[in-house]
Amino acid sequence: MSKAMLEIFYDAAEKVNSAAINAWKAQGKKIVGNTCSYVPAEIFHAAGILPVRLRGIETDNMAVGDTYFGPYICSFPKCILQLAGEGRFAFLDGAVITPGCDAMRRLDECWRKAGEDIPGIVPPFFYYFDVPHKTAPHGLDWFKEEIRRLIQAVEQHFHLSITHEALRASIRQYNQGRRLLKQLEDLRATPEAGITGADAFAVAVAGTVLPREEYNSRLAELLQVLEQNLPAVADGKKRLLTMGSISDDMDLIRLIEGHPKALVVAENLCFGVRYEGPELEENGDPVAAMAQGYLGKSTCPRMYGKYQERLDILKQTIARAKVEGVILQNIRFCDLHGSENSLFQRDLEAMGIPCLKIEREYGPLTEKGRIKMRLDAFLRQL
Amino acid sequence: MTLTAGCDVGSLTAKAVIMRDGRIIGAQVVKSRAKPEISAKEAMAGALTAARVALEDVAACVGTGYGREKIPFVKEVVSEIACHAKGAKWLVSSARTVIDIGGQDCKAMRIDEHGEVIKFITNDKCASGTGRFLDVMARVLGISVDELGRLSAGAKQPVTLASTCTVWAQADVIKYLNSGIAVADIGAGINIAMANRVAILANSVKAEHDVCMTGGVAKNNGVVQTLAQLLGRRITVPRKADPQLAGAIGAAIIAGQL
Amino acid sequence: MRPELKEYHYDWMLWRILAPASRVADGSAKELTHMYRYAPYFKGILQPILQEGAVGSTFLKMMTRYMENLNTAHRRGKKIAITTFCFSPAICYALDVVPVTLEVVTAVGGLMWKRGTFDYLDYACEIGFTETSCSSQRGALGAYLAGLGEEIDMVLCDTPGICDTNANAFAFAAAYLKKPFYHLNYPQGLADQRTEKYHVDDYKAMIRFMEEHSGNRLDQDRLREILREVDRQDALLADLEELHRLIPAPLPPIYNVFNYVGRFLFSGSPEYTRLLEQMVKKVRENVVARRSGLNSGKEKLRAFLCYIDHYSLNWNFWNWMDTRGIAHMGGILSRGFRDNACYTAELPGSSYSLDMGSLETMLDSIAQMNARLPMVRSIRGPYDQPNMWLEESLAVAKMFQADFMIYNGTPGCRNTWGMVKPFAREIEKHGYPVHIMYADAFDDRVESWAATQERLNEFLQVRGLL
Amino acid sequence: MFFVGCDVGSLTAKVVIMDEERIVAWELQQVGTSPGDAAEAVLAAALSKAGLARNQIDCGVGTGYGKAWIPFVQRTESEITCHAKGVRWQIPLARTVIDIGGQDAKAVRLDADGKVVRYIYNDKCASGTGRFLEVMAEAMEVNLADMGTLGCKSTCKIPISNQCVIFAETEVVSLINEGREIPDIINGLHHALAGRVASLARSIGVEQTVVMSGGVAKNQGVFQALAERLDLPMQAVEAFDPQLSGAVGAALLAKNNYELGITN
Ligand SMILES: Nc1ncnc2c1ncn2[C@@H]1O[C@H](COP(=O)(O)OP(=O)(O)O)[C@@H](O)[C@H]1O
Ligand SMILES: Nc1ncnc2c1ncn2[C@@H]1O[C@H](COP(=O)(O)OP(=O)(O)O)[C@@H](O)[C@H]1O
Ligand code: SF4
Ligand code: SF4
Ligand code: SF4
Repeated sequence: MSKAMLEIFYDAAEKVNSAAINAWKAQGKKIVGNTCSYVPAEIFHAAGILPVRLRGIETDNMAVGDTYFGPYICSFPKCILQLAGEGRFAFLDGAVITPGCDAMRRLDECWRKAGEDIPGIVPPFFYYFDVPHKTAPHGLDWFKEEIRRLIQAVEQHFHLSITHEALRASIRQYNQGRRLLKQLEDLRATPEAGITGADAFAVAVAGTVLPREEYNSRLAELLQVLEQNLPAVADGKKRLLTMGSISDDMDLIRLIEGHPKALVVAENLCFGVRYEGPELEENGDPVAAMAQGYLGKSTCPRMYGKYQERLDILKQTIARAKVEGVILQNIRFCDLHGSENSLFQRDLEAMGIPCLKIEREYGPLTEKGRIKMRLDAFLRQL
Repeated sequence: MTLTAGCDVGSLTAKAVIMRDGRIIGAQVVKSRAKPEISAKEAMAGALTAARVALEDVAACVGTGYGREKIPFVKEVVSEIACHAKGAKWLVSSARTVIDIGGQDCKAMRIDEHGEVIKFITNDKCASGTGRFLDVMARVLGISVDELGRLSAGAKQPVTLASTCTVWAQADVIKYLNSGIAVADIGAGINIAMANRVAILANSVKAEHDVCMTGGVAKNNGVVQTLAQLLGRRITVPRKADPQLAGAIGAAIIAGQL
Repeated sequence: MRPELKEYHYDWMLWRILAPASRVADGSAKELTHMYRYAPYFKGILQPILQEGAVGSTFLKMMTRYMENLNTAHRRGKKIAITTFCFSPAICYALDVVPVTLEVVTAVGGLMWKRGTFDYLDYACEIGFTETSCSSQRGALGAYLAGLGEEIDMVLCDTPGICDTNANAFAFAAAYLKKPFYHLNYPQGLADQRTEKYHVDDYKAMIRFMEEHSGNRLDQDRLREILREVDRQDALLADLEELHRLIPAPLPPIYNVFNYVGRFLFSGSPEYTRLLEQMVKKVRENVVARRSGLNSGKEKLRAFLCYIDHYSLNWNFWNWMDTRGIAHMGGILSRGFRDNACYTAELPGSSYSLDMGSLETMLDSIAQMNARLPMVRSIRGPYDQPNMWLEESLAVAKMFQADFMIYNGTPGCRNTWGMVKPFAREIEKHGYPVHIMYADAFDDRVESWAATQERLNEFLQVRGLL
Repeated sequence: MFFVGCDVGSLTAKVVIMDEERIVAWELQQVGTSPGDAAEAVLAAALSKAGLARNQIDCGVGTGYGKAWIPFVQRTESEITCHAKGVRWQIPLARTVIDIGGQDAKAVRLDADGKVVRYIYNDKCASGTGRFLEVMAEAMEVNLADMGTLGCKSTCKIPISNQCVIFAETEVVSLINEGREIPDIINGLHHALAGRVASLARSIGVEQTVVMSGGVAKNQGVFQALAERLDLPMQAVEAFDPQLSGAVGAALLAKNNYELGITN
């Protein structure tokens, strides 16, 4: 596998204005951002719009973010607002905000308010997409209706029509990507692991930004090369899994893998495998398929009362990838992941799988020394 | 007759220890400087002088602490969590829970009979559970950290402090001081606030059996006593050597196993 | 947690203090002195309660009854559910389940002991519940997580979609204690048909869940009886609110506490109706005498609490208001949006009515009632949408002729801290000075009362209010 | 006729003696453990500079953290009011005052008449205050007064994101260890501080003219970084040391009080 093959993934994963985004805009096409893995990308794909997951990378201060958000709020939405306020999301034709969590939900009004003070930073299509916290039949119905409304709103705003046919085609495209990523995950589960955690994570994060067709073909190429000759990356290293709050941060994985004995072989992050989720039903009503597929995945603690399901998924991943230690990270003020991490720690350690809990800020990785100190001790423990 | 050394460059102090056959023959604590290599050299020079040996005689030296990557003369670097565990084990052989409070962090760990870490936790929220907190407060009170530790004993009605931010707690202390509240009561309040923060950590690893405390703050009797009350366990403060040296001692022991 | 505390049950300790306190309410001065010696710190709050005479005594008896109920529930074969405030406990009474409203029980603990609920707050963190979570649940929850309370049989909450950190506390408790969990979920809508249907569906599913885990069936007649009581209470509350608009405000500040506790622990129970009747009577006397409800006797300013209306660490905050001649005009959290409430006239479409015609209409009404409890509505969505935080705070403040507003909350409150800055900016534009307190209403280790008070004084001074 | 304003802060005690029109003497000293003594000391020094006796002072106002312990004033006022007053005296058009002192940072908005319309303090933690710079100066072993000039030498700003002062110190130490240039680190610190204070000011709305006061106003690096973050020109108090703004305001209020009949 050559470095060049990974370049496009890294570019998309580590830059706000990535080459892919610039190229797309250069063709005069539209881009809509979203803030959470519960927003069906297929809707935009079917409309010929590039859906990108919004990021908060490359911030160096929080002068805008802290103006609207209060002090006790997760730094992720603050970073997004900061970038918006600096005009760094000028490429967006639209943004979809969800009530992923309270902090994210407040991004809706904070962004609008910032827009009153700093003209031009609110994308023309600014949409609040409701996601219920329930998978019960009434929750599913609600979500279906929300999807229908979103489709309508996109059609109206962008003057186009999104047919069920097109949606089904998009579902197929996205499913293909999901299968490919699954394949990558399977490779990482082999004794050789084949790819470093940082590289694999770059591939996963890039999936939230790159045009799907391109992504699928690049990923297929990568997989082909890997499968022909699987590098023995694992090489006696400890196999780790990372999970928890929002993280699209390559630096964190690099820091972990900077330790000579550490390799990240799996993750359960909402910029990674959780974003992709399970494959959707390709036939039948595409709206129902999206509702079922997106809401049905209960891998995020915002779906209350489903801890046991999440634990089961985690256990399966751990067994499959032969994970020896789990790194549970959360962003400060993220109570959802922060406290669920403690439950995971309790239950995983009871099964003999050591866990390391880290609390940090989103944004440029700091406290490297502190994290390294704990990582060193953790790896000694394994 | 091999000589080993450990060097622990912390945020506030740098410590070096020379050991021969499991005994300390020289040790030194110096204040940390802006450049860790200088602190390390100073501490090591002091320890070598005390031990009356030369650096060339030392078979292996292990470095630890925040500045560990910058120590020029070490063979290997090891995380301070592991070093403190080993050091604590050497200092108090029955210890199974170690609480180490240094200048800028606080760790609680459970260790096995070989001094290996089974479970640990460190504070990552704010400096208010660390030695820095005490330093800042002692400065406001115009006393030394030594005295601060002794104040608890004479307190009648300890004050309650806002304990989430060191700097704000400082404002509270100034206010109490100015309104004429006895220094002992304020000092005790400071030690209690500190112990409260630490107790949360210690309880999260489920403090067990013999609890031993290391790091500079172990010398603060007020904190140790309050913490013991909060945990409902006796806390042993090492007497074999200065508890502040635990990290360096652990490093020297690990150096012997290389 | 300090080991000696592990010897006592949280709710048992509350009971043991409340029981004698409620007895001395009718006792001699000597007994009272004795009681104060027995619970020195409690004195701070007991005194002002007892000062309210019959109302105070009824309140203490009501609380004692509640604690007795809770402490003996299992012996009497009843199930216990932990619930959240802004959830009407009437349904629990209808199903003969004993509700433990965490926030209220935290507040009571905070008022009673010198160290408040600190040990329990910290215990929750020790077992890995995030320290940044809302302290109003974390306090009492710590006790239940530590097994220092009656065993919980089920967990009910109605905050998903409203407040994550709150919902998360209940989800965590259920997973940690391995207890059945049900949550009412609130999507983005407020009162349109689609939303109302969702609420009712969800509410009915909750009733099925409660039936399953309590072994009781919902009895239509019992429900009607309880709703009739709720109806009486609503009418009394509407009276109180109407009277409160007078200048000087005739309600003693402490009535706010009685109401808060009453609504979230006793909604639908006859004791609460009695308490409200006595409160109305007393207030009418004040009106006739043109008396201010303040102890200081003279009303200088009227404050509206745009969020949590109580600072439940001892009596300091109320005292501070009282001695400065500030009338407590209640908070957004003390509103119920029943159709007879005076402020609903200003807010078209905000109210609901109770219809006790059939089981179906009763369930409809009660689901609507629940969906209109203030945290569930006002603070749920964007503050600048119709019938939400901004509009309702302004309407209520205007109705009660408030001079300024105070935001009082907990650092755990993602929900409001996420928007309080733009909110305050907007409110200021309407001419109300707003003070944002950085303190924690349940934990003064976050900001000491001395510091909080200094900031409050400064606010009054600098903004030229006093 | 002479008036005295005394501002006993967390770090320094300041006194200003004015006659009807101008400042006749001032003094600034560190506060030890007793704010009362510090106040006495600065007053004594200022009196002797002005050649005045204590009984020649007609009226005094105190402010700052230690205001309750200043023995020689008739009244105390909030720092917010005093800083605003002091700044407006020199810059009558000032509508926003940003004061960064040792323990807190505040932004104050004034109406055209100089009345306080809104104000806000730094929240949560001390990371947006002068104390932050002091701690860092100590860690880097540079002089506090030199930080401004040092930081301005740098063209690259290293992001320093830690909220907690003490932890930010760790971050700085590790940056030094990585071999980063001191001026670049300082520049990063200035921007970090400025970013935090800018968001405070913006959340209550910033109106021109913006003026900075308090001890940190003497730090050129922070001043520039703040102007950059606010994206607005800012003005500096020049007629007197900006650290004295609070005391100047207090002295002016003392004069007002005197005119209203509140005297010794
Ligand atoms: N004699 C003493 N009495 C009480 N406390 C002390 C004493 N000496 C040091 N300390 C405390 O120990 C802390 C430094 O601990 P140390 O373990 O040297 O930290 P680090 O390893 O991070 O440099 C100081 O902050 C101080 O509070
Ligand atoms: N000469 C100087 N150059 C730059 N900054 C300074 C200088 N002197 C003081 N400061 C800054 O000013 C702060 C103190 O400001 P001050 O207004 O006196 O605070 P306070 O009123 O709280 O005592 C210090 O923390 C320091 O950061
Ligand atoms: S963590 Fe959950 S709520 Fe947050 S963005 Fe990811 S999927 Fe959405
Ligand atoms: S990390 Fe947690 S708090 Fe932050 S945006 Fe994601 S879910 Fe919300
Ligand atoms: S105070 Fe805030 S955080 Fe706490 S329960 Fe209420 S809305 Fe939630």
